[in-house]
Amino acid sequence: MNSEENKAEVRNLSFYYGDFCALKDVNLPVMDKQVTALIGPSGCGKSTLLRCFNRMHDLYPGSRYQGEIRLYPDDVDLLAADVDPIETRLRIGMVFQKPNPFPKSIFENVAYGLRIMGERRPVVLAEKVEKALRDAAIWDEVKDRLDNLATSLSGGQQQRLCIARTLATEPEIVLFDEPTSALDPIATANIEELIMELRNKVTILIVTHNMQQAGRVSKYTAFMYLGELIEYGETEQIFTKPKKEQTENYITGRFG
Amino acid sequence: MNSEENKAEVRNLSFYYGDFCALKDVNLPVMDKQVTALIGPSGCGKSTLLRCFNRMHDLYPGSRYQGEIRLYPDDVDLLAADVDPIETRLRIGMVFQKPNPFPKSIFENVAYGLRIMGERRPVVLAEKVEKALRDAAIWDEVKDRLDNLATSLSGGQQQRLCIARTLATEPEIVLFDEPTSALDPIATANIEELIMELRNKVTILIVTHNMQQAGRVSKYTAFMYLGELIEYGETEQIFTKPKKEQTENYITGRFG
Amino acid sequence: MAMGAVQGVVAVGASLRPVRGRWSKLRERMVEVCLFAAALSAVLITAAIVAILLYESSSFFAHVSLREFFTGTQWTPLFENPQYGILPLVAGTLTTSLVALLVAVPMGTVLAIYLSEFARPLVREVVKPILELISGVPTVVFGYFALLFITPMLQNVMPNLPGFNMLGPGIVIGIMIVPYISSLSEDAMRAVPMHLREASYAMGASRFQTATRVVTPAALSGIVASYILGISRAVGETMVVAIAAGQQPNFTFDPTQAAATITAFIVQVAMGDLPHGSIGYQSIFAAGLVLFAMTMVFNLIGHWVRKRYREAY
Amino acid sequence: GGQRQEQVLVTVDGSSTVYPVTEAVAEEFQSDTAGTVKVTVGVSGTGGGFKKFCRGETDISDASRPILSQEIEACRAAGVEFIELPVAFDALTVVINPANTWAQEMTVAELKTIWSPQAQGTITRWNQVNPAWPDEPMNLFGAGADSGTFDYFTEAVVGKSKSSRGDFTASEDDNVLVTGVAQDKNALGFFGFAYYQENTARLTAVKIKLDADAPAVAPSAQAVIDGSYQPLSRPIFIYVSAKAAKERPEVKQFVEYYLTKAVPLIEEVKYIPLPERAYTLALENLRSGKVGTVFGGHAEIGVRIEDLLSREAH
Amino acid sequence: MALNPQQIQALIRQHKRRDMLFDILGLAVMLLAILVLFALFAQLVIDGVSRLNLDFFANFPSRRAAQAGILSAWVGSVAVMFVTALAAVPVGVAAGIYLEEYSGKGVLAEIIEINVSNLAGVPSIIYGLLALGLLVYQVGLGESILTAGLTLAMLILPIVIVSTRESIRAVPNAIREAAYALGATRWQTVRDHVLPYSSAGIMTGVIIGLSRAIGETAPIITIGALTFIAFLPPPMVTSTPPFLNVDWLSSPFTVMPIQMFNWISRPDPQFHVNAAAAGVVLVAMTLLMNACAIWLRYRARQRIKW
Ligand SMILES: Nc1ncnc2c1ncn2[C@@H]1O[C@H](COP(=O)(O)OP(=O)(O)OP(=O)(O)O)[C@@H](O)[C@H]1O
Ligand SMILES: Nc1ncnc2c1ncn2[C@@H]1O[C@H](COP(=O)(O)OP(=O)(O)OP(=O)(O)O)[C@@H](O)[C@H]1O
Ligand SMILES: [Mg+2]
Ligand SMILES: [Mg+2]
Repeated sequence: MNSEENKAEVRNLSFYYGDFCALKDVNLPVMDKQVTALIGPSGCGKSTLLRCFNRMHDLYPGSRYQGEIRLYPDDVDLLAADVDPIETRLRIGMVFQKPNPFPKSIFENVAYGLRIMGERRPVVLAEKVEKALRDAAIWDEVKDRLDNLATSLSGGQQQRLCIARTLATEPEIVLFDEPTSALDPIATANIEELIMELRNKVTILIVTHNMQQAGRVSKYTAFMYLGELIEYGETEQIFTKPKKEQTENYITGRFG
Repeated sequence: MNSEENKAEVRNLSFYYGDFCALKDVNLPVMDKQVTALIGPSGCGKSTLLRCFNRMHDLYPGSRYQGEIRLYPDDVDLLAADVDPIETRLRIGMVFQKPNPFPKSIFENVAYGLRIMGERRPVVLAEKVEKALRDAAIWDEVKDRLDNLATSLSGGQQQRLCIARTLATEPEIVLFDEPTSALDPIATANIEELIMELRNKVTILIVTHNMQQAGRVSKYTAFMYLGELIEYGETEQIFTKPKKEQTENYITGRFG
Repeated sequence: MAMGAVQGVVAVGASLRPVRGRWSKLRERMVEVCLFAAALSAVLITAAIVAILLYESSSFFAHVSLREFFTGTQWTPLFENPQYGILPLVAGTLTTSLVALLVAVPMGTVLAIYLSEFARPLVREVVKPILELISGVPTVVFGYFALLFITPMLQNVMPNLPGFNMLGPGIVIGIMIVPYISSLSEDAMRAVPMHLREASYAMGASRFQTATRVVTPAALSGIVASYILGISRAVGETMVVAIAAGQQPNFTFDPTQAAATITAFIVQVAMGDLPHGSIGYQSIFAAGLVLFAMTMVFNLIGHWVRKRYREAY
Repeated sequence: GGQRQEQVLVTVDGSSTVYPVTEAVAEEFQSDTAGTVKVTVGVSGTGGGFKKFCRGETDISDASRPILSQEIEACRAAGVEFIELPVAFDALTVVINPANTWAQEMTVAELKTIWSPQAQGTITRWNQVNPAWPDEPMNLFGAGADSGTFDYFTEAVVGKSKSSRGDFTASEDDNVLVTGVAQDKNALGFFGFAYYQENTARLTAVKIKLDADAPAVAPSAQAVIDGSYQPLSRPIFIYVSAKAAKERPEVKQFVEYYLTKAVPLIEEVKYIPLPERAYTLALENLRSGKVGTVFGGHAEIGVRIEDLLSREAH
Repeated sequence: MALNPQQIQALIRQHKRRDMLFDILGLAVMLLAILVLFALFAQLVIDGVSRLNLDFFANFPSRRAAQAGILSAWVGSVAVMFVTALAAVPVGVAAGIYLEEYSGKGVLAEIIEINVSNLAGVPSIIYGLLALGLLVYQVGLGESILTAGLTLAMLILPIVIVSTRESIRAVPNAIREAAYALGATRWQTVRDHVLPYSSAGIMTGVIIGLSRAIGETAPIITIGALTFIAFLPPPMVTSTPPFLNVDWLSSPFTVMPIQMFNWISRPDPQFHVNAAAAGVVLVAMTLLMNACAIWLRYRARQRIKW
């Protein structure tokens, strides 16, 4: 579809919650070091698709994948039975809709992923935690209280902390599932700014309800409807001259 | 503001959840037998204001009113300490965001409000239940299974049932708090149609997130922002030539 | 849609408001008073317990100085030359409880983590009620289980273990309170919101890491509360120790020794030939008072800890 | 309780030692009277039984020892007169583990050395009692400190009721003691004869010598009846409210039944019946309404059947 | 700190090993606990099965082990449970309602709450002492069915209160708001909605409480229950007016655990068979009650969906 490098590619992916088919034969490229936005009305399967990338569905019994998500440059299929979901998750980070810091100290929250990976040296930990917090643009706000409980932060700060936690382990892709919908407008603006800084450094896939947001932060946009991927393209094109009628209806606010 | 009759009027209303001031000095007329819409970004206090009308906040400790809501023609202050909130609620009905039928039979759901008022005669009950179900445009769908559990209905049917339940006691004002946001587009259209039929019969105050909806159903619109009532006027005027910049920003989708 | 002639409601305009009967308000009031009285019963029962224990033991304490009671190391209130030092009973109670906790806490915690994080939901739904059946087995049966099964088994390992000791009954009490601890801890762990687990798994953590580093710490106060309630249970357990611990008021913390606990003493006297009103008889109320105070301390700590965790996350 | 009920109810309470006998009689009585008279048998101990009895709450009190002066006083104060009726003999049995080969005979003096309060914490090995015995720990088991059995044992052996060392394993449940002694080679215990009878395979009964020169006597029905098992055999009683016996036919009926039908039942529950003459005498005392005790209000040790009969006759 | 593939594989192997170890450990503990329970029950059944026939349920206790039955004991247990339920359920449910629906966050509510959670952990023998001191001697109820029922009612009161509160809390606020919005009063809301929708949960709690009470030995021993009862309490219902008879409340009684304890402490080992059989019956009763509770919960989940 364009000449940039592919970081991942969804191929003929269908997904079932028990008998309910939540994704129908989805195909989607994810460009390296770019922001790709997933939009669509509520219940269309955006979160479901996003959570396939780090095999979150494996936590719940009764879900079933069909198809592939290939990860480049190594060209493995994330969904293959012989790929351990832990491996996938070590490589792909995720930020959730509701900020979900652990009820631990701010430092421990960010260090968690590093410890999981076996890092024990305090100096290295401290260094990497600081870097991650700086990357998430929250270092100045928390540097004096790294030992405080993360849950004592405001919602927006918590969300940035969660981003820092995710960035700390240097994932290749970061998934965002409506990262700002639980936040006030100021916090939202902060997070958006942060995402814009992160592009070109890391591959980002973001689900959002807010079309303005998608327009602001993403380079590519995919529109989904009732489990199907209706249209994919550069954000500008999707927003200005959508090819499909359903996309146009959605963009112009005729439903949802 | 205009020559129609006032059914109610909010006067200098401030409202506090504990220390948090959720409504700041709000003034709002509610026209008799018209639909008034409340719009505004999430968290601006729409629901809070709506719930003041039937003193729903009284159920939770720690909330505090300041100001008046006058109800006409009797010209009483709904918020006065000597007004029994139960009397207020007998006169002002409410339909909630999520359909919340009682897990009883369909008939009992609608009859409940009548029973509360002391109606015991089976014939009268049956009559009024039928009328309410007809008014709520759900009679045909449920007339053969009035004994079924209301929870076995679909979401849209449940919401219409809740409307029937509210209409059964012939309230003077009906409050709707985002009555369609949990519903699919078809059910939404049904409910909207219903609301349009109800106007001119009963006074309606509706909170909605969906500006298109507000435009379709309401005659008057009030725009709220951060607990303040920014602008009130005829819906058409608000949507086409808002007087305040904030309103315009919101209408044109520049925030939220 | 004018107001209809619904009974009890006057049409709009006719009067200022719909009439709500005085009776309705009165009934509300009466109901509330009744409900309040019922809620107060909990306070009344506590008060009654304290009052009865104090009342019945008051003449005991007129006879026995508090000092002797709390510092004496011999408890022979029924003998010719009575000694009223509660310490041996307290020591026995604490030792059996400690043994019980050493069994129940690790087992209960492992089980809770297993059921909450590892086992399939079906296993959990089946196993939990089965384990809770343990509370339905009459404790007398457990007493004999300790005496006739656990103790001889222990004697195979420790040939010098006497037939009556605190170890056997302690272990059995431990087994008895395992379901209690595991069930409450599991509830606490399951109350940990799924999004915290998701956060951990999304970082690439394994099940074990998620369970031990995120779920357990997050549920810690609930888990601790279950331990504390477990202590209360262990301290209050009666029939097992009465049967298998030897009812020998030794002032020792050595679990291989025979000993008596407060509960065992009370039930021994209650089953025995002692007449109401004698000082020996009142001694059970004095002992009961100590027992009540001990468990109350644990219960209050447990309550406080649980309250805190309700407010967390 | 309703009036209707009291008229057909006979309430018995008291000693756990006497309980099996009374229970057996009550069972037979109720089946013979086809349930028209109900009998309850409680166990609140000899002392507890008298307490209720003297408050007039029960009709009959089971007692494993004669009534004491303060109890007589309590009864008198409440206006309760009683008829004292011995019903059987019990023999306390001192038992050891079958693997114990050294202590099959013991003198009362040796028992006293073992059980007196001074022994607590000092006499802990067998050879401390008798140098001929091995240097092994001695583990003691006995009836709970508030049972009639304990009272009688301490009275008979130590010389003073309730005077005992405290460091022994006590239980109200004699099976627990049986198990304890049966599991432990170095154990010594005591309890009622019936429990020994049921467990002869697991326990050895110690032969008791009244003093160093006296013959060693094993507990048995014969030895109790001929008076040679001393001092650990004792009579057990029921005390009947004179008023109830006079005014309430069902009480009288029950007691008469007790005295005439008890012998096989007593043997069945492994106690030792009195000679036939004793029951005739008791029956006469009941019918004539002879109130009071023949024991003078204090515990007595080593009452032989002959003594008992002669006292009852007067 | 992106790891290279080898490191990742090593990490994953380590994780898997630990996960598996814990899985095995947890399974072992679970099986151990179940095994103990099963062994206990199996032992009881093996010991007692020879007595488990109809006569055992229809006979009064007897000095002859083979003829002895549990008629008076199970009738006594049922009668006591009846009193217990009758006393604990209304008070417990009312208290639960008060604490959830009425009381605010005041000091008084806090005091009540602390008391409830304290009572839940008070050893059962303390309730026995309370009953002995208060009901038997001060109030003078004697060693009757009423005393025992009230004692056990106090014992399970906290269980009933807590389960009531939990079931009530499970009723969504939306339902309450719906009722209030129609003009229902607090009591109407509770009576018409909150209580009916939570009744299965409440019943479950009550049954679990009763199943605990039915096996309690210590408090009943403390009261001094009679042990030889070869008759039944007077019937609750009579054929002549006023049809209800309360004499049974003051009747002497025995209950299953006491009967069992009595038999266990007999010298004749034949009685130990009876004790085991009684144990089986007792455990089966508990089992049955728990099964009822589970079934109720299941049915409620089926019927009431929000
Ligand atoms: N755990 C589940 N089990 C069954 N169905 C589910 C589950 N989670 C989601 N669904 C269904 O799958 C569909 C897609 O859900 P998904 O959460 O992916 O939607 P979404 O696009 O993220 O919506 P939203 O914008 O509301 O978050 C919906 O119809 C939803 O009801
Ligand atoms: N129970 C409460 N306690 C404290 N603050 C509350 C409570 N309910 C709402 N608020 C706060 O009051 C403000 C107004 O809330 P309200 O629910 O009225 O907003 P809204 O306009 O209805 O938003 P939405 O469109 O999301 O429903 C918000 O900031 C909210 O966080
Ligand atoms: Mg989503
Ligand atoms: Mg709202």
